[in-house]
Amino acid sequence: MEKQRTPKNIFVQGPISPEKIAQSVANHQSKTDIGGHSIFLGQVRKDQKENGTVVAIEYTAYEEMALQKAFEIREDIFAKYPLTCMHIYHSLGRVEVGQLCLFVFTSSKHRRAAMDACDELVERIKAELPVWGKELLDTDEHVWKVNQ
Amino acid sequence: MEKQRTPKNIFVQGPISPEKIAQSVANHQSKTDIGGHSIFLGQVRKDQKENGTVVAIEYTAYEEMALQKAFEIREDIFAKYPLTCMHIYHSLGRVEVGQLCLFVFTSSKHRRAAMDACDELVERIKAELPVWGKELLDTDEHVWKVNQ
Amino acid sequence: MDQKIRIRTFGMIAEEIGQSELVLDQLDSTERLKEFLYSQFPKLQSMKFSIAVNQQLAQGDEKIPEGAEVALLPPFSGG
Amino acid sequence: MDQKIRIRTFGMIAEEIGQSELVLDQLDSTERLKEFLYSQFPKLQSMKFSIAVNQQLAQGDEKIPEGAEVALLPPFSGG
Repeated sequence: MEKQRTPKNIFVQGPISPEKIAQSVANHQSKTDIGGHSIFLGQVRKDQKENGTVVAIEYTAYEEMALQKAFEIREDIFAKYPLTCMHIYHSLGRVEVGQLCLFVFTSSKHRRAAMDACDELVERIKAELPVWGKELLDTDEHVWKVNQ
Repeated sequence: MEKQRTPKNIFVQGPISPEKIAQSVANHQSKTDIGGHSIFLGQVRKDQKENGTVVAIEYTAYEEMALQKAFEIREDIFAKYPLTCMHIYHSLGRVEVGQLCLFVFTSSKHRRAAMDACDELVERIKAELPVWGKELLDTDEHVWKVNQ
Repeated sequence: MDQKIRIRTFGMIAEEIGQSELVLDQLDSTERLKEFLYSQFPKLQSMKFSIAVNQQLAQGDEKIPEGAEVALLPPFSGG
Repeated sequence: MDQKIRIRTFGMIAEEIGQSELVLDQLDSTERLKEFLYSQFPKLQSMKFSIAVNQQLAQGDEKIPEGAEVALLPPFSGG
Protein backbone atom coordinates (compact mmCIF):
# COMPACT_ATOMS: atom_id res chain seq x y z
CA MET A 1 0.00 0.00 0.00
CA GLU A 2 3.08 2.26 0.01
CA LYS A 3 2.62 3.63 -3.48
CA GLN A 4 3.53 7.29 -3.76
CA ARG A 5 0.56 9.56 -4.28
CA THR A 6 0.76 12.97 -5.96
CA PRO A 7 -1.77 15.84 -6.17
CA LYS A 8 -4.64 15.03 -8.52
CA ASN A 9 -6.90 17.51 -10.20
CA ILE A 10 -10.19 17.76 -8.34
CA PHE A 11 -11.73 20.54 -10.42
CA VAL A 12 -14.44 20.08 -13.00
CA GLN A 13 -15.54 22.94 -15.26
CA GLY A 14 -19.25 23.56 -14.69
CA PRO A 15 -21.68 21.16 -13.00
CA ILE A 16 -20.95 17.52 -12.11
CA SER A 17 -23.27 15.24 -14.07
CA PRO A 18 -25.22 12.31 -12.60
CA GLU A 19 -23.61 10.20 -15.34
CA LYS A 20 -20.18 10.96 -13.88
CA ILE A 21 -21.37 9.47 -10.60
CA ALA A 22 -22.67 6.34 -12.34
CA GLN A 23 -19.38 6.02 -14.21
CA SER A 24 -17.34 6.38 -11.01
CA VAL A 25 -19.43 3.72 -9.29
CA ALA A 26 -19.19 1.39 -12.28
CA ASN A 27 -15.40 1.82 -12.32
CA HIS A 28 -15.28 0.25 -8.86
CA GLN A 29 -17.12 -2.95 -9.69
CA SER A 30 -13.84 -4.69 -10.54
CA LYS A 31 -12.50 -3.91 -7.05
CA THR A 32 -13.90 -6.95 -5.34
CA ASP A 33 -12.49 -6.20 -1.89
CA ILE A 34 -14.88 -3.24 -1.56
CA GLY A 35 -17.98 -3.81 0.58
CA GLY A 36 -19.31 -0.26 0.91
CA HIS A 37 -19.24 3.08 -0.87
CA SER A 38 -20.19 6.37 0.73
CA ILE A 39 -21.03 9.35 -1.48
CA PHE A 40 -21.78 12.96 -0.69
CA LEU A 41 -23.18 15.30 -3.32
CA GLY A 42 -23.52 19.06 -2.92
CA GLN A 43 -26.36 20.64 -4.93
CA VAL A 44 -26.96 24.36 -5.54
CA ARG A 45 -30.01 25.61 -3.64
CA LYS A 46 -32.50 28.20 -4.85
CA ASP A 47 -32.14 30.29 -1.70
CA GLN A 48 -34.01 33.53 -1.12
CA LYS A 49 -31.63 36.39 -0.37
CA GLU A 50 -32.40 39.96 0.62
CA ASN A 51 -31.95 41.20 -2.95
CA GLY A 52 -33.30 38.31 -4.97
CA THR A 53 -33.37 34.55 -5.53
CA VAL A 54 -30.28 32.47 -6.25
CA VAL A 55 -30.21 31.22 -9.85
CA ALA A 56 -26.64 29.85 -9.94
CA ILE A 57 -23.32 29.83 -8.12
CA GLU A 58 -20.11 30.81 -9.85
CA TYR A 59 -17.10 29.10 -8.26
CA THR A 60 -13.53 30.32 -8.32
CA ALA A 61 -10.50 28.87 -6.55
CA TYR A 62 -6.88 29.52 -5.78
CA GLU A 63 -6.28 26.37 -7.75
CA GLU A 64 -2.64 25.54 -6.99
CA MET A 65 -3.14 25.95 -3.26
CA ALA A 66 -6.48 24.10 -3.33
CA LEU A 67 -4.95 21.10 -5.09
CA GLN A 68 -2.06 20.99 -2.66
CA LYS A 69 -4.45 21.26 0.30
CA ALA A 70 -6.77 18.60 -1.15
CA PHE A 71 -3.74 16.34 -1.48
CA GLU A 72 -2.81 16.88 2.19
CA ILE A 73 -6.39 16.16 3.26
CA ARG A 74 -6.40 12.97 1.15
CA GLU A 75 -3.17 11.80 2.75
CA ASP A 76 -4.52 12.48 6.25
CA ILE A 77 -7.74 10.59 5.57
CA PHE A 78 -5.97 7.64 3.95
CA ALA A 79 -3.73 7.46 7.02
CA LYS A 80 -6.68 7.58 9.41
CA TYR A 81 -9.14 5.14 7.79
CA PRO A 82 -8.68 1.77 6.02
CA LEU A 83 -9.97 2.95 2.64
CA THR A 84 -9.73 1.28 -0.73
CA CYS A 85 -10.49 4.41 -2.78
CA MET A 86 -11.20 8.13 -2.37
CA HIS A 87 -12.30 10.64 -4.99
CA ILE A 88 -13.07 14.36 -4.75
CA TYR A 89 -14.58 16.50 -7.50
CA HIS A 90 -15.49 20.18 -7.14
CA SER A 91 -16.98 22.47 -9.77
CA LEU A 92 -15.42 25.67 -11.04
CA GLY A 93 -17.37 28.25 -13.02
CA ARG A 94 -21.11 28.46 -13.22
CA VAL A 95 -23.40 25.82 -11.67
CA GLU A 96 -27.16 26.34 -11.96
CA VAL A 97 -29.67 25.81 -9.18
CA GLY A 98 -30.43 22.06 -8.85
CA GLN A 99 -27.09 21.04 -10.35
CA LEU A 100 -24.25 19.34 -8.49
CA CYS A 101 -21.12 21.23 -7.41
CA LEU A 102 -19.38 18.69 -5.14
CA PHE A 103 -18.91 14.91 -5.37
CA VAL A 104 -17.02 13.07 -2.62
CA PHE A 105 -16.69 9.29 -2.92
CA THR A 106 -15.05 6.85 -0.49
CA SER A 107 -14.89 3.06 -0.57
CA SER A 108 -13.79 0.48 1.95
CA LYS A 109 -14.08 -3.17 2.90
CA HIS A 110 -16.47 -2.49 5.78
CA ARG A 111 -18.96 0.37 5.69
CA ARG A 112 -17.90 2.31 8.79
CA ALA A 113 -14.57 3.50 7.35
CA ALA A 114 -16.12 4.74 4.09
CA MET A 115 -18.90 6.58 5.93
CA ASP A 116 -16.70 8.24 8.54
CA ALA A 117 -14.06 9.19 5.97
CA CYS A 118 -16.65 10.70 3.62
CA ASP A 119 -18.09 12.76 6.45
CA GLU A 120 -14.69 14.07 7.52
CA LEU A 121 -13.65 14.79 3.93
CA VAL A 122 -16.72 16.95 3.30
CA GLU A 123 -16.14 18.95 6.47
CA ARG A 124 -12.49 19.53 5.65
CA ILE A 125 -13.15 20.41 1.99
CA LYS A 126 -15.64 23.07 3.04
CA ALA A 127 -13.39 24.47 5.76
CA GLU A 128 -9.94 24.25 4.21
CA LEU A 129 -10.04 24.51 0.42
CA PRO A 130 -9.54 28.03 -0.97
CA VAL A 131 -12.68 27.98 -3.10
CA TRP A 132 -15.31 30.71 -3.29
CA GLY A 133 -18.92 30.65 -4.37
CA LYS A 134 -20.56 33.75 -5.78
CA GLU A 135 -24.33 33.38 -5.58
CA LEU A 136 -25.91 34.94 -8.65
CA LEU A 137 -29.42 36.34 -8.15
CA ASP A 138 -32.35 36.72 -10.50
CA THR A 139 -31.99 40.49 -10.06
CA ASP A 140 -28.50 40.45 -11.62
CA GLU A 141 -27.07 41.23 -8.22
CA HIS A 142 -24.90 38.74 -6.36
CA VAL A 143 -23.86 37.78 -2.84
CA TRP A 144 -20.81 35.87 -1.72
CA LYS A 145 -21.66 32.47 -0.33
CA VAL A 146 -20.91 31.93 3.37
CA ASN A 147 -20.30 28.40 4.66
CA GLN A 148 -21.91 27.49 7.96
CA MET B 1 -45.37 18.17 5.17
CA GLU B 2 -48.20 16.11 6.65
CA LYS B 3 -48.83 13.97 3.62
CA GLN B 4 -49.69 10.37 4.46
CA ARG B 5 -46.98 7.90 3.58
CA THR B 6 -47.56 4.22 2.88
CA PRO B 7 -45.16 1.28 2.54
CA LYS B 8 -43.18 1.43 -0.71
CA ASN B 9 -41.47 -1.46 -2.40
CA ILE B 10 -37.74 -1.40 -1.65
CA PHE B 11 -36.82 -4.63 -3.42
CA VAL B 12 -35.07 -4.87 -6.75
CA GLN B 13 -34.64 -8.19 -8.55
CA GLY B 14 -30.90 -8.80 -9.01
CA PRO B 15 -28.15 -6.17 -8.75
CA ILE B 16 -28.71 -2.42 -8.54
CA SER B 17 -27.21 -0.72 -11.58
CA PRO B 18 -25.00 2.39 -11.48
CA GLU B 19 -27.45 3.89 -13.98
CA LYS B 20 -30.24 3.61 -11.41
CA ILE B 21 -28.14 5.75 -9.08
CA ALA B 22 -27.56 8.36 -11.80
CA GLN B 23 -31.29 8.37 -12.58
CA SER B 24 -32.21 8.82 -8.90
CA VAL B 25 -29.79 11.71 -8.55
CA ALA B 26 -31.03 13.32 -11.78
CA ASN B 27 -34.64 13.03 -10.54
CA HIS B 28 -33.74 15.36 -7.65
CA GLN B 29 -32.36 18.21 -9.72
CA SER B 30 -35.80 19.82 -9.88
CA LYS B 31 -35.97 19.91 -6.07
CA THR B 32 -34.20 23.19 -5.60
CA ASP B 33 -34.45 23.29 -1.82
CA ILE B 34 -31.95 20.40 -1.59
CA GLY B 35 -28.37 21.32 -0.70
CA GLY B 36 -26.87 17.90 0.01
CA HIS B 37 -27.37 14.24 -0.86
CA SER B 38 -25.85 11.35 1.06
CA ILE B 39 -25.63 7.93 -0.57
CA PHE B 40 -24.54 4.56 0.74
CA LEU B 41 -23.94 1.63 -1.60
CA GLY B 42 -23.37 -1.94 -0.49
CA GLN B 43 -21.23 -4.04 -2.85
CA VAL B 44 -20.72 -7.82 -2.77
CA ARG B 45 -17.19 -8.71 -1.69
CA LYS B 46 -15.11 -11.59 -2.99
CA ASP B 47 -14.39 -12.89 0.51
CA GLN B 48 -12.31 -15.98 1.18
CA LYS B 49 -14.23 -18.52 3.25
CA GLU B 50 -13.07 -21.79 4.72
CA ASN B 51 -14.57 -23.81 1.85
CA GLY B 52 -13.99 -21.48 -1.09
CA THR B 53 -14.24 -17.95 -2.46
CA VAL B 54 -17.48 -15.99 -2.64
CA VAL B 55 -18.71 -15.57 -6.22
CA ALA B 56 -22.17 -14.13 -5.52
CA ILE B 57 -24.76 -13.58 -2.81
CA GLU B 58 -28.32 -14.79 -3.18
CA TYR B 59 -30.74 -12.67 -1.18
CA THR B 60 -34.10 -13.75 0.16
CA ALA B 61 -36.49 -11.84 2.40
CA TYR B 62 -39.66 -12.16 4.39
CA GLU B 63 -40.98 -9.51 2.05
CA GLU B 64 -44.22 -8.41 3.68
CA MET B 65 -42.56 -7.99 7.07
CA ALA B 66 -39.49 -6.32 5.56
CA LEU B 67 -41.59 -3.74 3.72
CA GLN B 68 -43.60 -2.97 6.84
CA LYS B 69 -40.40 -2.66 8.89
CA ALA B 70 -38.76 -0.48 6.23
CA PHE B 71 -41.82 1.75 6.36
CA GLU B 72 -41.54 2.09 10.14
CA ILE B 73 -37.84 2.91 9.87
CA ARG B 74 -38.60 5.54 7.20
CA GLU B 75 -41.21 7.15 9.42
CA ASP B 76 -38.82 7.23 12.38
CA ILE B 77 -36.04 8.79 10.34
CA PHE B 78 -38.34 11.36 8.72
CA ALA B 79 -39.53 12.32 12.22
CA LYS B 80 -35.98 12.63 13.53
CA TYR B 81 -34.22 14.54 10.72
CA PRO B 82 -35.32 17.44 8.47
CA LEU B 83 -35.10 15.49 5.22
CA THR B 84 -36.42 16.37 1.80
CA CYS B 85 -36.23 12.83 0.40
CA MET B 86 -35.29 9.28 1.39
CA HIS B 87 -34.96 6.20 -0.81
CA ILE B 88 -34.04 2.61 0.01
CA TYR B 89 -33.36 -0.16 -2.52
CA HIS B 90 -32.26 -3.69 -1.64
CA SER B 91 -31.57 -6.56 -4.01
CA LEU B 92 -33.33 -9.91 -3.99
CA GLY B 93 -32.00 -12.95 -5.84
CA ARG B 94 -28.49 -13.30 -7.14
CA VAL B 95 -25.94 -10.47 -7.01
CA GLU B 96 -22.44 -11.18 -8.33
CA VAL B 97 -19.21 -10.14 -6.64
CA GLY B 98 -18.53 -6.44 -7.42
CA GLN B 99 -22.20 -5.67 -8.02
CA LEU B 100 -24.39 -3.49 -5.79
CA CYS B 101 -26.96 -4.97 -3.40
CA LEU B 102 -28.00 -1.92 -1.33
CA PHE B 103 -28.66 1.71 -2.26
CA VAL B 104 -29.66 4.19 0.45
CA PHE B 105 -30.20 7.82 -0.57
CA THR B 106 -31.10 10.80 1.64
CA SER B 107 -31.42 14.49 0.74
CA SER B 108 -31.78 17.61 2.85
CA LYS B 109 -31.34 21.36 2.81
CA HIS B 110 -28.15 21.26 4.89
CA ARG B 111 -25.70 18.37 4.67
CA ARG B 112 -25.69 17.22 8.30
CA ALA B 113 -29.25 15.85 8.26
CA ALA B 114 -28.73 13.86 5.06
CA MET B 115 -25.46 12.38 6.31
CA ASP B 116 -26.69 11.42 9.78
CA ALA B 117 -29.95 10.02 8.44
CA CYS B 118 -28.16 7.92 5.81
CA ASP B 119 -25.85 6.50 8.43
CA GLU B 120 -28.70 5.58 10.78
CA LEU B 121 -30.77 4.12 7.94
CA VAL B 122 -27.97 1.77 6.89
CA GLU B 123 -27.46 0.55 10.45
CA ARG B 124 -31.18 -0.06 10.95
CA ILE B 125 -31.64 -1.76 7.57
CA LYS B 126 -28.86 -4.22 8.37
CA ALA B 127 -30.10 -4.88 11.90
CA GLU B 128 -33.86 -4.90 11.49
CA LEU B 129 -34.93 -6.02 8.01
CA PRO B 130 -35.70 -9.74 7.68
CA VAL B 131 -33.38 -10.27 4.73
CA TRP B 132 -30.84 -13.07 4.34
CA GLY B 133 -27.75 -13.39 2.20
CA LYS B 134 -26.51 -16.78 1.08
CA GLU B 135 -22.89 -16.51 0.02
CA LEU B 136 -22.28 -18.78 -2.95
CA LEU B 137 -18.75 -20.15 -3.25
CA ASP B 138 -16.67 -21.16 -6.26
CA THR B 139 -16.74 -24.71 -4.90
CA ASP B 140 -20.55 -24.88 -5.27
CA GLU B 141 -20.80 -24.84 -1.49
CA HIS B 142 -22.39 -21.92 0.33
CA VAL B 143 -22.32 -20.16 3.68
CA TRP B 144 -24.95 -17.95 5.25
CA LYS B 145 -23.82 -14.34 5.50
CA VAL B 146 -23.42 -12.96 9.01
CA ASN B 147 -23.72 -9.20 9.61
CA GLN B 148 -21.20 -7.67 11.97
CA MET C 1 -58.98 -29.35 17.68
CA ASP C 2 -58.43 -29.31 13.99
CA GLN C 3 -57.13 -25.73 13.82
CA LYS C 4 -53.95 -25.63 11.78
CA ILE C 5 -51.07 -23.20 11.94
CA ARG C 6 -48.87 -22.17 9.00
CA ILE C 7 -45.24 -21.58 9.77
CA ARG C 8 -43.08 -19.83 7.21
CA THR C 9 -39.35 -20.50 7.32
CA PHE C 10 -36.42 -18.51 5.97
CA GLY C 11 -32.68 -18.64 5.36
CA MET C 12 -30.69 -21.35 7.08
CA ILE C 13 -33.75 -22.45 9.07
CA ALA C 14 -35.65 -23.14 5.85
CA GLU C 15 -32.58 -24.99 4.60
CA GLU C 16 -32.36 -27.13 7.74
CA ILE C 17 -36.06 -27.97 7.77
CA GLY C 18 -36.08 -28.51 4.01
CA GLN C 19 -39.39 -26.73 3.54
CA SER C 20 -40.35 -23.07 3.22
CA GLU C 21 -43.65 -23.69 4.97
CA LEU C 22 -44.83 -26.08 7.68
CA VAL C 23 -48.48 -26.73 8.45
CA LEU C 24 -48.89 -27.91 12.06
CA ASP C 25 -51.71 -28.53 14.47
CA GLN C 26 -52.43 -25.37 16.40
CA LEU C 27 -49.89 -24.58 19.13
CA ASP C 28 -50.93 -21.78 21.42
CA SER C 29 -47.61 -20.18 22.34
CA THR C 30 -44.16 -19.57 20.92
CA GLU C 31 -42.59 -21.71 23.68
CA ARG C 32 -44.78 -24.68 22.77
CA LEU C 33 -43.93 -24.12 19.12
CA LYS C 34 -40.21 -24.17 19.98
CA GLU C 35 -40.55 -27.41 21.97
CA PHE C 36 -42.31 -29.00 19.03
CA LEU C 37 -39.69 -27.81 16.54
CA TYR C 38 -36.81 -28.96 18.75
CA SER C 39 -38.34 -32.43 19.00
CA GLN C 40 -38.95 -32.70 15.25
CA PHE C 41 -35.76 -30.96 14.09
CA PRO C 42 -33.15 -31.45 16.83
CA LYS C 43 -30.53 -29.45 14.92
CA LEU C 44 -32.57 -26.30 15.48
CA GLN C 45 -31.55 -26.46 19.14
CA SER C 46 -28.10 -25.23 18.22
CA MET C 47 -29.28 -22.60 15.74
CA LYS C 48 -30.24 -19.03 16.50
CA PHE C 49 -33.64 -17.90 15.30
CA SER C 50 -36.49 -15.60 16.27
CA ILE C 51 -40.19 -16.23 15.93
CA ALA C 52 -42.39 -13.59 14.33
CA VAL C 53 -46.11 -13.65 15.08
CA ASN C 54 -48.11 -11.55 12.65
CA GLN C 55 -44.87 -9.95 11.47
CA GLN C 56 -43.82 -8.84 14.95
CA LEU C 57 -40.81 -10.42 16.65
CA ALA C 58 -41.91 -12.36 19.73
CA GLN C 59 -40.29 -11.18 22.95
CA GLY C 60 -40.09 -14.16 25.32
CA ASP C 61 -43.07 -16.52 25.37
CA GLU C 62 -45.99 -15.11 23.39
CA LYS C 63 -49.47 -16.36 22.62
CA ILE C 64 -50.11 -17.44 19.04
CA PRO C 65 -53.64 -16.33 18.15
CA GLU C 66 -55.75 -18.53 15.86
CA GLY C 67 -55.00 -17.81 12.23
CA ALA C 68 -51.79 -15.97 13.06
CA GLU C 69 -49.00 -15.72 10.50
CA VAL C 70 -45.95 -17.29 12.16
CA ALA C 71 -42.40 -17.25 10.81
CA LEU C 72 -38.99 -18.59 11.86
CA LEU C 73 -36.28 -16.02 11.27
CA PRO C 74 -32.55 -16.70 11.54
CA PRO C 75 -30.27 -13.69 12.20
CA PHE C 76 -30.76 -11.01 9.54
CA SER C 77 -27.97 -10.45 7.05
CA GLY C 78 -29.23 -7.91 4.54
CA GLY C 79 -27.10 -5.20 2.97
CA MET D 1 14.95 48.58 -3.35
CA ASP D 2 13.30 47.71 -6.59
CA GLN D 3 12.15 44.24 -5.53
CA LYS D 4 8.48 43.80 -6.42
CA ILE D 5 5.91 41.58 -4.83
CA ARG D 6 2.93 39.98 -6.64
CA ILE D 7 -0.25 39.73 -4.65
CA ARG D 8 -3.06 37.51 -5.96
CA THR D 9 -6.59 38.33 -4.85
CA PHE D 10 -9.70 36.18 -4.74
CA GLY D 11 -13.45 36.32 -4.16
CA MET D 12 -14.91 39.40 -2.58
CA ILE D 13 -11.43 40.82 -1.93
CA ALA D 14 -10.65 40.70 -5.66
CA GLU D 15 -14.01 42.32 -6.27
CA GLU D 16 -13.34 45.13 -3.78
CA ILE D 17 -9.84 45.81 -5.08
CA GLY D 18 -11.00 45.51 -8.67
CA GLN D 19 -7.93 43.53 -9.74
CA SER D 20 -6.99 39.86 -9.52
CA GLU D 21 -3.33 40.73 -9.06
CA LEU D 22 -1.45 43.63 -7.48
CA VAL D 23 2.25 44.31 -8.04
CA LEU D 24 3.68 46.24 -5.10
CA ASP D 25 7.09 47.30 -3.90
CA GLN D 26 8.49 44.63 -1.61
CA LEU D 27 6.95 44.58 1.87
CA ASP D 28 8.76 42.32 4.29
CA SER D 29 5.94 41.06 6.53
CA THR D 30 2.26 40.29 6.41
CA GLU D 31 1.53 43.05 8.97
CA ARG D 32 3.23 45.65 6.79
CA LEU D 33 1.30 44.34 3.79
CA LYS D 34 -1.96 44.71 5.72
CA GLU D 35 -1.14 48.28 6.74
CA PHE D 36 -0.44 49.12 3.12
CA LEU D 37 -3.66 47.50 1.90
CA TYR D 38 -5.75 49.22 4.58
CA SER D 39 -4.33 52.60 3.56
CA GLN D 40 -4.93 52.01 -0.15
CA PHE D 41 -8.26 50.16 0.16
CA PRO D 42 -9.92 51.35 3.38
CA LYS D 43 -12.93 49.06 2.91
CA LEU D 44 -10.70 46.04 3.49
CA GLN D 45 -10.51 47.08 7.15
CA SER D 46 -14.04 45.79 7.66
CA MET D 47 -13.59 42.62 5.58
CA LYS D 48 -12.32 39.27 6.79
CA PHE D 49 -9.42 37.77 4.87
CA SER D 50 -6.35 35.63 5.40
CA ILE D 51 -2.96 36.05 3.79
CA ALA D 52 -1.26 33.05 2.23
CA VAL D 53 2.51 33.13 1.75
CA ASN D 54 3.72 30.47 -0.64
CA GLN D 55 0.32 28.75 -0.36
CA GLN D 56 0.46 28.50 3.44
CA LEU D 57 -1.92 30.53 5.57
CA ALA D 58 0.01 33.08 7.63
CA GLN D 59 -0.49 32.71 11.38
CA GLY D 60 -0.03 36.13 12.97
CA ASP D 61 2.71 38.36 11.56
CA GLU D 62 4.92 36.46 9.14
CA LYS D 63 7.91 37.36 7.07
CA ILE D 64 7.41 37.59 3.32
CA PRO D 65 10.52 36.17 1.64
CA GLU D 66 11.71 37.71 -1.61
CA GLY D 67 9.93 36.24 -4.59
CA ALA D 68 7.18 34.75 -2.42
CA GLU D 69 3.75 34.04 -3.84
CA VAL D 70 1.31 36.03 -1.72
CA ALA D 71 -2.49 35.81 -1.86
CA LEU D 72 -5.43 37.50 -0.13
CA LEU D 73 -8.10 34.95 0.74
CA PRO D 74 -11.58 35.81 2.00
CA PRO D 75 -13.45 33.10 4.01
CA PHE D 76 -13.70 29.89 2.00
CA SER D 77 -17.12 28.87 0.70
CA GLY D 78 -16.61 25.81 -1.44
CA GLY D 79 -19.01 22.90 -1.63
